[in-house]
Amino acid sequence: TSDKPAPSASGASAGAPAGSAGPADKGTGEQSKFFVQADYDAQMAMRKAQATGPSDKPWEQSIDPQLVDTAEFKKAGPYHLCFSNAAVDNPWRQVGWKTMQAEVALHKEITEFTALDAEGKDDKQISDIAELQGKGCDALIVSPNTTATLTPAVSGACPKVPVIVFDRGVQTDCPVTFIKPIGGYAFGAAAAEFLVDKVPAGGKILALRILPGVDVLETRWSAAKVAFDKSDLQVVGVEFTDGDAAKTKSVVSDYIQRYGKIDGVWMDAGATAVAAVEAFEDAGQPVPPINGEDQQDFLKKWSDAKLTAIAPTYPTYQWRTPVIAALKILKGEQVPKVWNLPQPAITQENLATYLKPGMPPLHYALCGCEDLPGYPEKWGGTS
Amino acid sequence: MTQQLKLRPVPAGGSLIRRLSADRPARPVYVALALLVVLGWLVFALDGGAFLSQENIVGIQQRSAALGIVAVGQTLVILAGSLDLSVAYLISLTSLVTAEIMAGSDTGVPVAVAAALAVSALTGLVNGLIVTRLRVHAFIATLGVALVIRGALDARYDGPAGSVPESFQHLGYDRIGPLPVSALLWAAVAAGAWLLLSRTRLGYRIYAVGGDTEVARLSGVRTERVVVAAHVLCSVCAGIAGLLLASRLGAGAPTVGTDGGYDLESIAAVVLGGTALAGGRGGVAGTVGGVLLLAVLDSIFNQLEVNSFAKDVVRGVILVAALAIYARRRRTR
Amino acid sequence: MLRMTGIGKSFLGVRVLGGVDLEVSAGEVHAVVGENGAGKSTLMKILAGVHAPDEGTIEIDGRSVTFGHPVEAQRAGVAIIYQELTLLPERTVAENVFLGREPVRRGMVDRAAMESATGELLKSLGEESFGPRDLVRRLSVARQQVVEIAKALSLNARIVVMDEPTAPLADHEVELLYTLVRRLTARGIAVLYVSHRLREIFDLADRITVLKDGARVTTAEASSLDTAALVRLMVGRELDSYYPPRAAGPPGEVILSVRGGGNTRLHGIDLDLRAGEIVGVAGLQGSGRTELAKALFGAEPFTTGEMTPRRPRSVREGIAAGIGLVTEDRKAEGILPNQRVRDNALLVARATGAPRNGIERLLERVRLSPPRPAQEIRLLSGGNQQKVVLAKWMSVAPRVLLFDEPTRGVDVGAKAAIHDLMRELARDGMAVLMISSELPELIGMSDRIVVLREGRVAGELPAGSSEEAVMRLAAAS
Amino acid sequence: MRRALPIFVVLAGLLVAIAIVNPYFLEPPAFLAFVKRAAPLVILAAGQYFVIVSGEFDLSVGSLVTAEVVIAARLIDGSAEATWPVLALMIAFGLIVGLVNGIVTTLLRVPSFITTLGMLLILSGAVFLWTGGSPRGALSEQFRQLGRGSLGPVPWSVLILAAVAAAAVCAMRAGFGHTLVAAGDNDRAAALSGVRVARVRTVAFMISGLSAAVAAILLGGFAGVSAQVGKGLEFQAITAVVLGGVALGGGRGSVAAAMAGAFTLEALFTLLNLYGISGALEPAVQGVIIIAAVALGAVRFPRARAAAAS
Ligand SMILES: Nc1ncnc2c1ncn2[C@@H]1O[C@H](COP(=O)(O)OP(=O)(O)OP(=O)(O)O)[C@@H](O)[C@H]1O
Ligand SMILES: Nc1ncnc2c1ncn2[C@@H]1O[C@H](COP(=O)(O)OP(=O)(O)OP(=O)(O)O)[C@@H](O)[C@H]1O
Ligand SMILES: [Mg+2]
Ligand SMILES: [Mg+2]
Repeated sequence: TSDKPAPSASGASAGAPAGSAGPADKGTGEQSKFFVQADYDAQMAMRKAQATGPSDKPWEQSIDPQLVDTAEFKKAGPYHLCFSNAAVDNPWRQVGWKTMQAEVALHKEITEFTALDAEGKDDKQISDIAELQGKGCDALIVSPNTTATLTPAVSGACPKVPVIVFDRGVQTDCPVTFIKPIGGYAFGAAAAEFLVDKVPAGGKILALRILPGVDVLETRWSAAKVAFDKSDLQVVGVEFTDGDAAKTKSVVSDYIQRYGKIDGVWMDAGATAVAAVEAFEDAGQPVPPINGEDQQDFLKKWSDAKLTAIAPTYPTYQWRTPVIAALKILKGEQVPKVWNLPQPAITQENLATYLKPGMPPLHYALCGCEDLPGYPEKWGGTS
Repeated sequence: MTQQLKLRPVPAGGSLIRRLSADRPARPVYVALALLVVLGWLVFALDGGAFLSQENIVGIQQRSAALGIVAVGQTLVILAGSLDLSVAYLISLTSLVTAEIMAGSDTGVPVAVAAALAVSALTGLVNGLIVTRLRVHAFIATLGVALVIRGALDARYDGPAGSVPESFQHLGYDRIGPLPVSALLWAAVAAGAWLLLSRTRLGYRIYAVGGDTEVARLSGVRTERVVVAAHVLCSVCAGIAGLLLASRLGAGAPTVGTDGGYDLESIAAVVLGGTALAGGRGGVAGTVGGVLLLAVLDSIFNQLEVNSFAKDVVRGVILVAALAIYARRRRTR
Repeated sequence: MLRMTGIGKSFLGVRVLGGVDLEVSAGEVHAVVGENGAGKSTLMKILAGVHAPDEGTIEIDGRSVTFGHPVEAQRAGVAIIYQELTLLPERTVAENVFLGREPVRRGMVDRAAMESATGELLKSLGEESFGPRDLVRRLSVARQQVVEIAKALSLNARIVVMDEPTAPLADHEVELLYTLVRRLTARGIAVLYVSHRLREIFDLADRITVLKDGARVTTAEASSLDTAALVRLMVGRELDSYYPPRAAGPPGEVILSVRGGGNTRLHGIDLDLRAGEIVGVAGLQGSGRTELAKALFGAEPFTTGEMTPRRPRSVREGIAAGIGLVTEDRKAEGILPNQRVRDNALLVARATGAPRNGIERLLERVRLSPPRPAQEIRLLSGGNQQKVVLAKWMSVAPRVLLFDEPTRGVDVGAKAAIHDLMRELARDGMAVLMISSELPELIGMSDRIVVLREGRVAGELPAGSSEEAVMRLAAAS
Repeated sequence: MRRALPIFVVLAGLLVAIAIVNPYFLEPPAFLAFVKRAAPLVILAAGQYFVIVSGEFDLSVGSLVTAEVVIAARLIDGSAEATWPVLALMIAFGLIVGLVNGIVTTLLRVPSFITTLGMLLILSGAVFLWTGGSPRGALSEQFRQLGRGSLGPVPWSVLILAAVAAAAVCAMRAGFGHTLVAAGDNDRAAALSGVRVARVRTVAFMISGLSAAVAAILLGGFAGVSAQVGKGLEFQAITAVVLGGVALGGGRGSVAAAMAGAFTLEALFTLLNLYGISGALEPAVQGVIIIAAVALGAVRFPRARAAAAS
C-alpha cells in the first residue's frame, strides 16, 4: 500500500456537513455554526478554575458560582418532586436515571417523585411538562430533549413552579438554576490537546463523530477543530458513525487500508471507541493515541492493551445534582444560577481508580454512585 | 357523458344508521377504547389521580393531535392500497420549512403555511407518481423518498432551526374551553377525510382502487390519479402535522418526525382502527379510535410511570392481539 | 354503426391480433367465436379501451375514435361485461353498478339517486332476491353476474359487449339473459356476444365472426352456418364427433364410496364411484356441486357420514387417499401464474413428496402443444393452462379424479382434447367425477348422472338421459 | 435466473467502479474484507428472501439481531465455557421468534407486516427490560472469533456466508423451495395441490429468525456488544431483496439474486464512501438509486419467444 492519498481522499476528508475544507486546510472542514467563541473561552477558563464545594462530592461542587436567592420558593416539607426526562434510550441516560432515583431515595423529605419519560420525542416532552404542572409538584426538574424546542414549555412552567434544568439548557433564564458540567468544548479540547501532545508532527488524525446536528456533540468537535487547526497534525478524515460499532470498525479499517497508517483517533463520544481500537488490532497494527469516554469497556481495553489514551468525561453524576438543588431551593438556600460541575478527564495516572471490574461494559465510571444505596446491583454490576 | 338514466331520489330511510354502521370495522376499536377508559379510570382512582380531570383529557387530546392528523392521511393511502413510510421525514421537513420562513415574524405566517403545504403536496405527488408511473411498490417507493428527504435534512440542517412567532403558537397551545386548538384541527382534518371518503367520488374511488385496482380500472376509474391523489392528501396531512409541531416546538426540528415515530405509529393506529392493510376496507372513524386508544394507553402508562421498554412490549402485544381479533371476526362472519 | 379496421395487437412481442376487421350494425347481435387464445377477449378489450391497439382504427357512427382508458370508451357509448368478474366484493351493489360514474349533487355523491336507479335496473332484470345496498361479497357468483349486467346496462350504451357472460350461469339463468339481449337489440343497441357455447351462438346471433390465431376467418350470417360448419371454421379441421365413445363393458370395482356424507352445505350424500366410470354431477347454481367435490377431496371435508377410503379431513389426506381435484376457478385455485409450466405440473408431486414422472412424458400425455416446460403458465391460453392442471394431477396417478367445470372457458379444440383424456383415464381404471353446467357436455360424457338439489342427491339418471329429465330433477320444488 | 441477471450486472458494474477508485479493492485481502463486512446483511437478505417469496414480510429481524447480541452478552458474561451453549441458545431463540411470527401470521391470520412490527416492539422492549435498560455482561473471545477472526487468510464470516448461501440455494432447489414459491404465488392453488401453506410459511419465518441469529453472531463478533447493532437492518434487508428483483407479494425471484442485492447495497455504500458522499447526502443517493433500480426492474423487456396458443 501507498501513503499517497487515493483520488477521493480530499473528498472523503471533507465529510463534514459543509463538504469544503477550512481556511487553514487541516482537513477539518468549516467551523460548526454551533461554535460560540465566548462560550468556548469561558469553558477553556473553567477547565483551569478550581471548583468550590466538598472535594469528595464533585456533584455538589460548582465552578465560579453566581448565587441566586431562592427565599421565594421556601416551603415546608414533605416535598413532591417532578421530573420530565427526555429519554432513557442510551446507556449514559440509563446510568444517570438510576443515579437520580437513588439520590431521591436518600432524602426522606421527598415523599413523592413523579417522573415522565418523553421517549426522545419533543412533542411528548412538551405535553409531559404540561401534565406535570397539574400534578401538584413542588419543584420541576427538566432534562430537555432539545434546547430550542423545549424552551416554550419550560417558559410556561417557570411561573408556576421552581424549575431546575440540567444536562442540556433552554433558551430562557427563567429556570432557577441550570446544572451542567463544564461542557462540550472542554470535552473536545481535552481529547484534541492530548492527541496534539502525543502524535508526532504531521501525523494523520481520523476524527469520528456520531451524528451531525447534536448540540453537545457539535461543540465537542468545534473545540477539537480549533485545536487541530492550530497544530501541525493533518486530519485525514471526519466521519460519522451513527454510534454504530460495526460501522465504526469498518470506517477505521477503510482508513487504515487507504492511508496505510493512522496516527491518532479523535472521537466525539466514547461508545464506539473499543470498536475503533479493535480495527487496529485486527489490521495487525499498533493502536495509536486515541480518546474514549468513561465507559468501562473502554477503560478495560485501555488497561489490558496498554493504550496511549485519554477519556474526557461528561459525568453522569450530574444526575444527582438536580435533586440536591431542588431541596436547596425548597429550603430557601442559595444556588448558583448556572451550576457548573467539574468535568474531570481520566488519564493514565488515575485510570486504576475508575476501572471497576464487575460493572457492565457500558457503565459510566463517573456516576458518583458508589456511595448510594443499592450499588452495584442496581446499576447492573456485581460486587 | 352518456349517462342518461333518470336519477330519482328515494326516501332515505334509515340511511343515517346505515352510514354510521358503514364504518363497521371500527366498532371493536371503540369497544376496546371504552374498556380502556374504564381501566384508566380505575388505575387513576387507585393511584390517586383523576383520569377524567380536565388536565388529563386535554393532555390526551394534545398528545394525539399530531399523530391523529398523520394517521388520517395514512388511512387514505392505505385504503387506496398503498402505504406511506415517508411521513416522518416529511413532518420534520415541513416543520423546518414553516419555522424558517416564519423566522419569528407574524407576516411570514401565511407564506410559511402555504409553503409547507406546497412542499408536502409536492412530496405526495412524487410518492404517487413513483408508485403509479414507475410501478415501484409503495413500501420501497416511500422508503426511498424518505431517504431522499433525510439526505436533504442531514445536508442542510444540524439542529432545530427557524422560529415561530408567538401568534402562530396559539395553534399548538391555546384552548377553546376544554378543547385544545390542536385537537380541533385534528377533528377538522378527520371530519374532512370522513366526508371525502363517504360522500365524494374521490372517496368512492379510493375504496375501489384499494379493493381491486384492475376492477376499478376496467370500470372506468382512472386508478393512477386516485392513488396519486391519496398520496398527495396523505402528505398534506403530514404537512399539517408538521405545522402543528412547529407551532408546539416554536421552531423546526430535523428529527421531530422520526423521533415521534410517526411512520410506523400512524400505520399501527390505522390498522388498530380496523382498516385493512391491503386496502379497500375501513375508514377514518376507526383510525380516530385507534389514535385515541394509543393516547389513552399512553396516559395510563404515564400515570403508572411504566418504563419505555415495558410500554413497547405492551404496545406490540396489543397491536398483534387486535389484528388477530379482527382476522377472527372476519373469518367467522 | 361500429367499424373496426385492421386491428393488430402484440403482447410482449407476441402477435395476438393482426389485421382484424369487424363491422357491427345497430340492433344486431354479433357473435365472435374462436378457440381459446384466438384473441376474442383481446379484441373486445381494445374496443373497451383496456388495451390500445398497435395498429388499426375504430369508428363509431363514422367518426374515428381512440380510447386511452376504459372511461373514454364508456363515454363513447361502449359497455362491456368482461370475461372475468369485475366487481368489488366489499362494496354494495349500487356502488359497484355506478363505480367510476357516481352521480353527484352539489359536489357530494348522491347515494339516494344511485340506489334508486340501481333498484330499477335490478327490477328490469327480474332480480328481486337482493337489493342495491347488499354487499357484493354476500352474493352468489350467478347473482354477481347479474350485477355485472346491470352495471353494463346502467351505462345506457349503444354497443354492449358480452365476453362469455354465461360462463357462471346455469341454464335457466341463461334464458333470462336471452330475453335481456333481445330487449337491448329491440332498442337498437348493438350486442357483441362472445361465447364458447355454440348453442347460445345459434340461439342469439344474427351474424357470426370467426377468429382464428388472431385473424378473422370470416363473418357470416348465422343462418348460413350449422354447428359442424362453425366448428370447422374455428378449428380449421373436422371434429368428427363431439364426444368420444363411452367405454364398452361394465364398470369395475367401487373405488370411492360415501354413505350419509354431510357438512354445512351438504346433507346425506350417498355416492359410489367405480373404476372406469365417468359420473356426471348436475345441479343448479348453488346446489352444492362444488362443495361435493371439495368434500370428497378433503378441502371442505364431510363432518358426518362414512366414506371409503377413509374420510379425508384435509387436502393432503385426500391426495394420500388417491383423490385429485381439478378446480372450477382455474385462475384463483388452479395455477401458479408466475411459475413455469414444469413447476405447475410437478406441484402436487413435490408437495406430497411423491415420486414423479418425467415432465416431458406428462406434457405429451395431456397433449400440451407446444410442450414448453420452461414457459410461464400465465402466458398460456386457458385450454393449455387446463391441460397443465391435468398434468399436475396425473403426475401422482390418483385413483379418483374430480373435475369441476373442466372445460369452462375452454375452446372446442382443447375441450375435445380434455374429453378424450377423461375417457382415456377412465379406460385406464380411474374413477372420474365430472361437474358441468353445460348439460350437453354432461350428458355426452357421463356414464350416469347424479343430480344435486339444495345439497342433497335428488336422483340419478342413466347415460343418454335427456336435458329435460336432468332439469326436472334439478329444479323440482 | 434470467430474471436475476440485471442485478448481477449492476453488482459487477459497482465492483468495477470501486476497483477503479481503489485498485487494491479486487485483491484478495481487500475483497475478502468487503465480503466479510457484507456477510451479515447478505445472510439477513437470504433469510428475508424466504419470507418475501412466500408472500410475507419480516420487519422484526433488526430488533432480533439486537436482542440476540444483548442476550448473548448477558448470558456469556465473558466466560469461555458458556460460549457454545449460548451460541446454541441464540440459534434456538431465532428459530422460536420465527416460529411465533409464523404461527401468528398463518394461524391467527394477522398480516405479517403487523405481526413482525409487533414482534419488533416486543423484542426491543423485552430484552432491555430484562437487562435493565442497556447491555450487560460481555462476549467471550471465542464468540468474537466467529465475526472477527479468520481461518488462514479467509475470515470465518466468509466461510459461514458461503455455507449459508449454499444451504439457501439448495433449499430453494429442493421440494421445499418450490412449495414455498408456490405458496407465495397463489396460496389457494398451492393449498389445493397439497402444499401445507401455513407450515411452509412458518418455516420461512423460522429461516428468517435463524438468519438473524447467525447475523447477530457475526455482528456481535465483529464489533462487540452494543444496544443498536440491529438498528435499521430490517429495512436494509428488505431493500436488498427487492433490489435483487424479488417481488414483494411473493412468488417471484431467486435467493441468489436476493443475496446479490445485499452485496449490491453494500457495494453501493462502499462506493458512496469512496466518492466522499459519506454522511449527509448518502441516504439521498441511496434512496434515488433504490427507487431507480426497482423501477427499472419493473419494466418488462419484450421477449423474443412466442407465447403458446393451443
Ligand atoms: N395481458 C396479456 N399479456 C400477455 N399476453 C396476453 C395478455 N392477454 C392475452 N394474452 C394472450 O393473447 C392471446 C389471446 O388471448 P385472448 O384472451 O384474447 O383469447 P380469447 O380468444 O379470449 O381466449 P379465451 O377463449 O380463452 O377467452 C392469448 O395467447 C393470451 O395468452
Ligand atoms: N348461503 C350462501 N352464502 C354465501 N354464498 C353462497 C351461499 N350459497 C351459495 N353461495 C355461493 O354460490 C356459489 C355457488 O355455490 P356452489 O359452488 O355450492 O354451487 P355449485 O352447484 O357448485 O355451482 P357452480 O359449481 O356452478 O358454482 C358459490 O360461489 C357460493 O359461494
Ligand atoms: Mg376470452
Ligand atoms: Mg361450483
